[in-house]
Amino acid sequence: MTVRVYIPRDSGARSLGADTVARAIELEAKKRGEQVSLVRTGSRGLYWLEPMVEVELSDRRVAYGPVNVTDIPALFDADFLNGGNHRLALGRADEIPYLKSQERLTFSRVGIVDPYSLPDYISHGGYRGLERALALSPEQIVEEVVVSGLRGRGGAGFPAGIKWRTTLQTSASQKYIVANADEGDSGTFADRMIMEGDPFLLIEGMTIAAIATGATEGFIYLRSEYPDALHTLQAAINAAVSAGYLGDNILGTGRRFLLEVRMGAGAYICGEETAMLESLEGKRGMVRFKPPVPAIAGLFGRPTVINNVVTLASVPLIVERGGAFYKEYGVGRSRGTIPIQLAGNVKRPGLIEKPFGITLREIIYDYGGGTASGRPLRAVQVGGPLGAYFPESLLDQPIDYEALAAQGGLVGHGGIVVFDESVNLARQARYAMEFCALESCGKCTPCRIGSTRGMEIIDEIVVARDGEKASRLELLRDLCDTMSAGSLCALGGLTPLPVMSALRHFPQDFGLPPSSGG
Amino acid sequence: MDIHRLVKMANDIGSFYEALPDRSEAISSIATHLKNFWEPRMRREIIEHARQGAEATPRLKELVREAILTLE
Amino acid sequence: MTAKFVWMTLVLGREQDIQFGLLLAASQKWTHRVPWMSTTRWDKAKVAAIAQELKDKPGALMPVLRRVQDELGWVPAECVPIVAEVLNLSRAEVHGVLSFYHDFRRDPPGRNIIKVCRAESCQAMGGVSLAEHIKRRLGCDFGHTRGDGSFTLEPVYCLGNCACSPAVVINGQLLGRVTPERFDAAISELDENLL
Amino acid sequence: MLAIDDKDLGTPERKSDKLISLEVDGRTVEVPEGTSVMRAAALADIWIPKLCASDLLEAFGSCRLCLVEIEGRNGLPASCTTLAEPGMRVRTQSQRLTKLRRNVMELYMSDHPLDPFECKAGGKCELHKMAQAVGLDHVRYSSSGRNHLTLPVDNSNPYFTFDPTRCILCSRCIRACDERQGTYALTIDGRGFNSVISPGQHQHYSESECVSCGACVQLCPTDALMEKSVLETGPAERAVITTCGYCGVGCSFKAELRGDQVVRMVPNKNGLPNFGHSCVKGRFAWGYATHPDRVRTPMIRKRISDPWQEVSWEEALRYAASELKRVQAKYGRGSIGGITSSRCTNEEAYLVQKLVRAGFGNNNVDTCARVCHSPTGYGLKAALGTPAGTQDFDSVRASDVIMVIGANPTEGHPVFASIMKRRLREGAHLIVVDPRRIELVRMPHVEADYFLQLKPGTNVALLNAMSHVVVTEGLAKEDFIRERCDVREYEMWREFIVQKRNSPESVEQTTGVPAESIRGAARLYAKGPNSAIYYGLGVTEHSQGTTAVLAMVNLAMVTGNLGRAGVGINPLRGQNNVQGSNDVGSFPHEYTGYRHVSDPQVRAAFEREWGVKLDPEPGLRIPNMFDAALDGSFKGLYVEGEDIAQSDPNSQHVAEALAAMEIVIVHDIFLNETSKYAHVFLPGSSFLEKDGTFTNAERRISRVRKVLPPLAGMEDWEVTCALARAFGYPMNYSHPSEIMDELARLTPIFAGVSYGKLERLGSVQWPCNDDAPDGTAVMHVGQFVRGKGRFMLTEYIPTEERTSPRYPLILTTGRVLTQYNVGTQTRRTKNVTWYAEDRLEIHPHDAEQRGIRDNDWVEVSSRAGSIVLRAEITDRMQPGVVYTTFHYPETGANVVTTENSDWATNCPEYKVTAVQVLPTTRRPERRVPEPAHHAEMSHQ
Repeated sequence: MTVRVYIPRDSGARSLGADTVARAIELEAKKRGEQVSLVRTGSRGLYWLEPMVEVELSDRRVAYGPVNVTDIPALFDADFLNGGNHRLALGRADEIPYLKSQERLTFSRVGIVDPYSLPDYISHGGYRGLERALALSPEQIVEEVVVSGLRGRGGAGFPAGIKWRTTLQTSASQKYIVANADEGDSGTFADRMIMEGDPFLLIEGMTIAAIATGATEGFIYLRSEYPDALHTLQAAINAAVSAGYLGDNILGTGRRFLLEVRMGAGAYICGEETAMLESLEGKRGMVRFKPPVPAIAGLFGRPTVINNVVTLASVPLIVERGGAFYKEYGVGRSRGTIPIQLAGNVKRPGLIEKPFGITLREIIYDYGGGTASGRPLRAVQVGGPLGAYFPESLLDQPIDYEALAAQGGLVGHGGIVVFDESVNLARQARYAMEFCALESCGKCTPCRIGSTRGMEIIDEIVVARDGEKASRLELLRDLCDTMSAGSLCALGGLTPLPVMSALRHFPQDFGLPPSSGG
Repeated sequence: MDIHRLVKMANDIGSFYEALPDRSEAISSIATHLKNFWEPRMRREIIEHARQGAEATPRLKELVREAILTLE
Repeated sequence: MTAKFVWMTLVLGREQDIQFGLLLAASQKWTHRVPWMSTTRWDKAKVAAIAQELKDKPGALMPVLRRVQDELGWVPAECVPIVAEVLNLSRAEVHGVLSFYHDFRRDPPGRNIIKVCRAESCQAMGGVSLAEHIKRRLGCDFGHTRGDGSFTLEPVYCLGNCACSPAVVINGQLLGRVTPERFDAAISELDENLL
Repeated sequence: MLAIDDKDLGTPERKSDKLISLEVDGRTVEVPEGTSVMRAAALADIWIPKLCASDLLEAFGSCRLCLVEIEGRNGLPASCTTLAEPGMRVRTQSQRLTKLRRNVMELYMSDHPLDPFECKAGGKCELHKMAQAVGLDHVRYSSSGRNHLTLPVDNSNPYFTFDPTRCILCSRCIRACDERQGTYALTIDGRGFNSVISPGQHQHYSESECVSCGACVQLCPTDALMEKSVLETGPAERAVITTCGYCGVGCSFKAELRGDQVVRMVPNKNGLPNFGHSCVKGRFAWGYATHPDRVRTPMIRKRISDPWQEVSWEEALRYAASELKRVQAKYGRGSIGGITSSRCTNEEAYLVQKLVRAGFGNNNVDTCARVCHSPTGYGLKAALGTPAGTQDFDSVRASDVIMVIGANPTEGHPVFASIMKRRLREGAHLIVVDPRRIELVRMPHVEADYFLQLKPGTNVALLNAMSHVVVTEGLAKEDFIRERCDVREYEMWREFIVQKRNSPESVEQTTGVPAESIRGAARLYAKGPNSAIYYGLGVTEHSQGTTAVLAMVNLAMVTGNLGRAGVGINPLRGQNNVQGSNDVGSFPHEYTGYRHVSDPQVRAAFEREWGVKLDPEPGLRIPNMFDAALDGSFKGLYVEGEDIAQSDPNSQHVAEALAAMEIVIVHDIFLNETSKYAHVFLPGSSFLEKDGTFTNAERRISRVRKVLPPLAGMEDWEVTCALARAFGYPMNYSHPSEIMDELARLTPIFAGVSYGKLERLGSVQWPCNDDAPDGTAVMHVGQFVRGKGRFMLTEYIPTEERTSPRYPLILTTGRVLTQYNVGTQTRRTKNVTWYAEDRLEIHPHDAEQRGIRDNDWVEVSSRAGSIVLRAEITDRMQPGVVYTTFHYPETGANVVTTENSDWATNCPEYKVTAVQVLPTTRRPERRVPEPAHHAEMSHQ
């Protein structure tokens, strides 16, 4: 009897040797005359357990991990193909507490299905959203998304349904759907996991968006740092085209939607939607001013829906189950679930999909298990390089757009990076400015010149004598004010967040008395 | 004046109006053109040449010669 | 020639794995092509053909430059007029795009390309000292190619492997949880012909 | 920098019927929908600080100085990119805004010399003005920070410098190059703080695609891009609005002066037709006006073999007049005549024809339009009733299909080309008909839908075939034709045009253009809905020039493309005042306003005004003058402003004719080829030294204003008056405005024109009279000027100039952007940097057959003569056709051109000469200056 064994081909798992493990299992099985069928999946997101190998038994999948090639003979010896016990045995995969306690709506298939298999996708409930969408009018689809309360998961948190409605109501000979897959924030990898682990979900979400808004062409703007995602997406698009889920006549309904993946080329700013449009048009990724909003005048001047990968991936379920279903999750104006990506110095990094409202502390301690180094946690950056640094004392913040904003922070793309006590926040503040300087498109003055001046002033503050510190600090505050009030886009506009939060919460790192940061 | 040049100029004008299906319209158009645009000494010389007959060289197109003769 | 793909197992850092890893990596279908390794000169006709092939795509310039770099390993300045002509753009426009994106190399890279993530998650996991170590080990700074052409060291800001920080890419292969020792082991495994 | 007294409203004008009312700083403003808050504020005289915005460019939103507060809105929106909305309440001043603006300026100045005394623009650049405006007096950032202050200065352009240390990356230069000029020569190298403005591939300006139109320099808000003339002379103190002295676009300029010295010429941003744009000639190539070659004293000589003798004005004029009288007494009243020029003002040309008609008592006056656009006048008048272009230039912005035939706008009419290219980028379709692949066929962001590369001399066959397609495929606009055209003539023409010999298939061989392309182009043109034709000398300078003009009229009428914006038939006139010199009666058969000399009523009016009896018979045309001179009946000539010996065809013939005359008076700013045959030389005044008007190709009359005193003491109109008086005909005006008044009195189409009105309106397009007091942009609206439009039969008759085994190639001619006509002006400027000699363009195949390599000296021989020049091998040419410019007298391109001419107007057939081209050891008679890089190499 052939045993089905699941091993992620997720690039994170691969970076830890998943390919080698897979090959080793094949070789060992051959050697032992065992019939093994390997299925390469996405990652369940339990990265501290990667490479995690799952074996399919009659009624369950049992997991082992993290598996090293040297463990493989022993695993065979322990009869892991029949769920045998071994020190790496984790039991039922879906019973692992880290996973079991999550509420996976968007990531329900990631790590379970073969991302290359359209039948697998369909048999796990894929394309039901599209089927329902095809039975609805565009207005009805949009209404479901509006009702769901889904907000852009890329960082801006703008209600997706409103965007769609604008595009639907703008008449044009050509409209576009663009998936923002330029996931550049450090500490984030949810988009990548979907594209590598459940690419049809993104394709389905985009197709629904197209049908809802009257768009006939779509682009996935993918950052070049994700070569594996390019392969999966392309394979999935080809499969969807062959099966009639994409193309000139979607499932025989006469609707048209063509989809193409476009690679970025190493520019964080192209995650900003207007810079992304410039890049898609084959230009320098310079930010455009708004209005006009892309929903009215976007790619090549045509109405364009731009949504982040996770946003689009949330759509099929919303349309399948109804907006009201999705709206049940979450708190306040933050509805639904958010895939939180936990990274940095943390014992159990990974992906945690939970409804909005979960606190940072729950994420970092209950899921993450505290720092990887075992040293005390000192700071947490929430929401990527433009997100605030919070001290331990603020970890009871719920993850909620409004609540974090009230603390001078942001949800961003849901990335959380944990630092232990070895971190120096003046250095992190300087790095925030440095990153802005590195990635600034250079269009607006506050960002182009300000970020470089910001690095210089922070350097000066750190070494300044007491008498000079105050004037330098005032200049830094002025600069941050100029950047946040004067910048054209969020890169320059939000860079002051990490800087000012570091100064507020960790003044001693700048050589200032503990209370002076405020 | 150089009669070769004058005859060529007149024939060029004739070539344009030759296309008109009505011959008398063509003749009057050529004559009007010559009258409106040719300086008197040019007209004098071409008329003199036309008077010498159809065979005089350089040869005027017949249509043109007829038109010129109406200028007298 | 496949040695450059091998150090997949090296992340595990056990000597006995290395030989095994070599064998396995050779059969991987997930290896990344690094064709510029064999390209010393570039071919104008090839560049023109790439541009011709892609010119009807909307916003074709990015895909064209991407493909040129994939084929040649870099984008020589002399390509610019060729691409501009085919796409009916000015040379300035092509140059502007080429110089905007950090991915596009305007000089030929070394035989091995090492990318090191310098973003926050990796910083939190010792990425800064790892980067210092790598600079010393390779003998060249970020954004530079070593004089002997053996290595190009490029900074990169997030590889999406933050749950496995710190991360490094060696000749297209992503590595997680990299330590100085593991990095050194991986480098020492690179094919001597390429060093 | 913009011209010194220009105000900039920040964002371009928007037109809308819907007006929006908003409040800015408590003032209520009403603006058209689509207007920015910044512009609305400026219209209320509230000037919001700005650096990256200009009303010549679309909003960009990068400098962040123009942030404002808007009631009920979060944040501080940029006023340049925020559109006015009804009821909006805007605050442009607050403590918050003041602080923010000062802090932004502080960032700028942290990478810039703060001291206005270090500013090359004398602290008058916008950057320093803004620093003052926001009250920035010191920079808190450390001076040791990263900066761009050590970047090298680019001096490679002959006319301006680029100093990147002074650049603030506002991208106004790039946007000017893209949006206004359409050349896309500039970009940014790198990004973020490392950004540097980059011509081409981060090269010197001279190595980039830059065409030196000057738009970037004009729009630079700092001293980063500066005219070298300003750096040398210092900032201007005052400006005079005048009109360019080059091509028929007739751009409005501000001549900026410091003391009595011209500092620079800047396009007048409020002037038409150029809306503040310029080209390399008008913007920079004005230095010839003070070139040492300028003749400053009148000269005479008895025989042309004698040396010139400098004399007083009185003596020169007395001698000239007495000689003219002597000749006239000896050889008859018709033995003398005059030639006016398209380089002269309307008033000057008017006086010359008046001198001839009223003073000399004959009609022997002609103008250089004879050799360029006379078929336009004849054809358009015959078919439509007015010998002028039907549209204003701006009309092209409403065109859906643009057909360019026999014209090369990007070289010959660059400012109009920029407007046209903008329209093409917006999506209009383009048909190019030309034997040579001109730039417009394919250049960044412009690509012709159809390029019909026809054989020289086959325009008529091609145009007929297009009409054939329209009629036979049922694309004719029958309603338009029935209503607007003479139906009997239409039926006759219809019968003619549908004949098989006019089908695309039949003319495929003749024209060399595939029938399918002709059909496609015809369908596209017919589909429109607004299709416009622009044409140049490639249409007129043929033995069938007039026929081709008529064939275009037929095509436009049959498709209903006349009488509204976006359509029409539009000649691109070569020189600034071709239209005007024709309008004011320079042709031998007609008075001002195109009225025939034989018309008794018109003549009577002139006789009354001028107080003399006038000759009712047409006078001699230029080529007839030469013939009559050789014949012995034409012996005296007054030539103002034209170098006929160089610019007229068959130079040998012209030279013999001039030599046969007894008195030749040349009135010009430089000695030239014609003055070699002159007995009197009267020094002329350049366009900077006199008052008057020019009329451009769209019938726009614009003022020429005296910027400098005339170098030789007299303006040209004064010289003609003095010559008339010396001749015995009284001519007394105190100012050219009086000449215009007389012209207006005598000419219905000018009846409403006066200097006062020009002062008020800036410029005016004729007809301007009681029916159209502010002038007329588009003609033939509702009905044609002549009543019914005329379809005329346009039989294709091949030129007699044929290739033969001895002369197997066809030579055609044209010009380049940086040079102008015979080069009199441009050769005396730094424009020679770009084009130092005429070249013979030849297809690789023809070159290969003859063993000609690039840069080889070749001899071009025709039935008329031969010349020597260097070859340039290029696939712009089709096999069998070669091409040259005629900018350098050393080349003498007209040595080879023949005496064939247009049947109706005698416009020479410059565009078709059968030649042979062979490698040669001969060199041009006068040495052609070596291009700069060759010269450098020769020193080694």
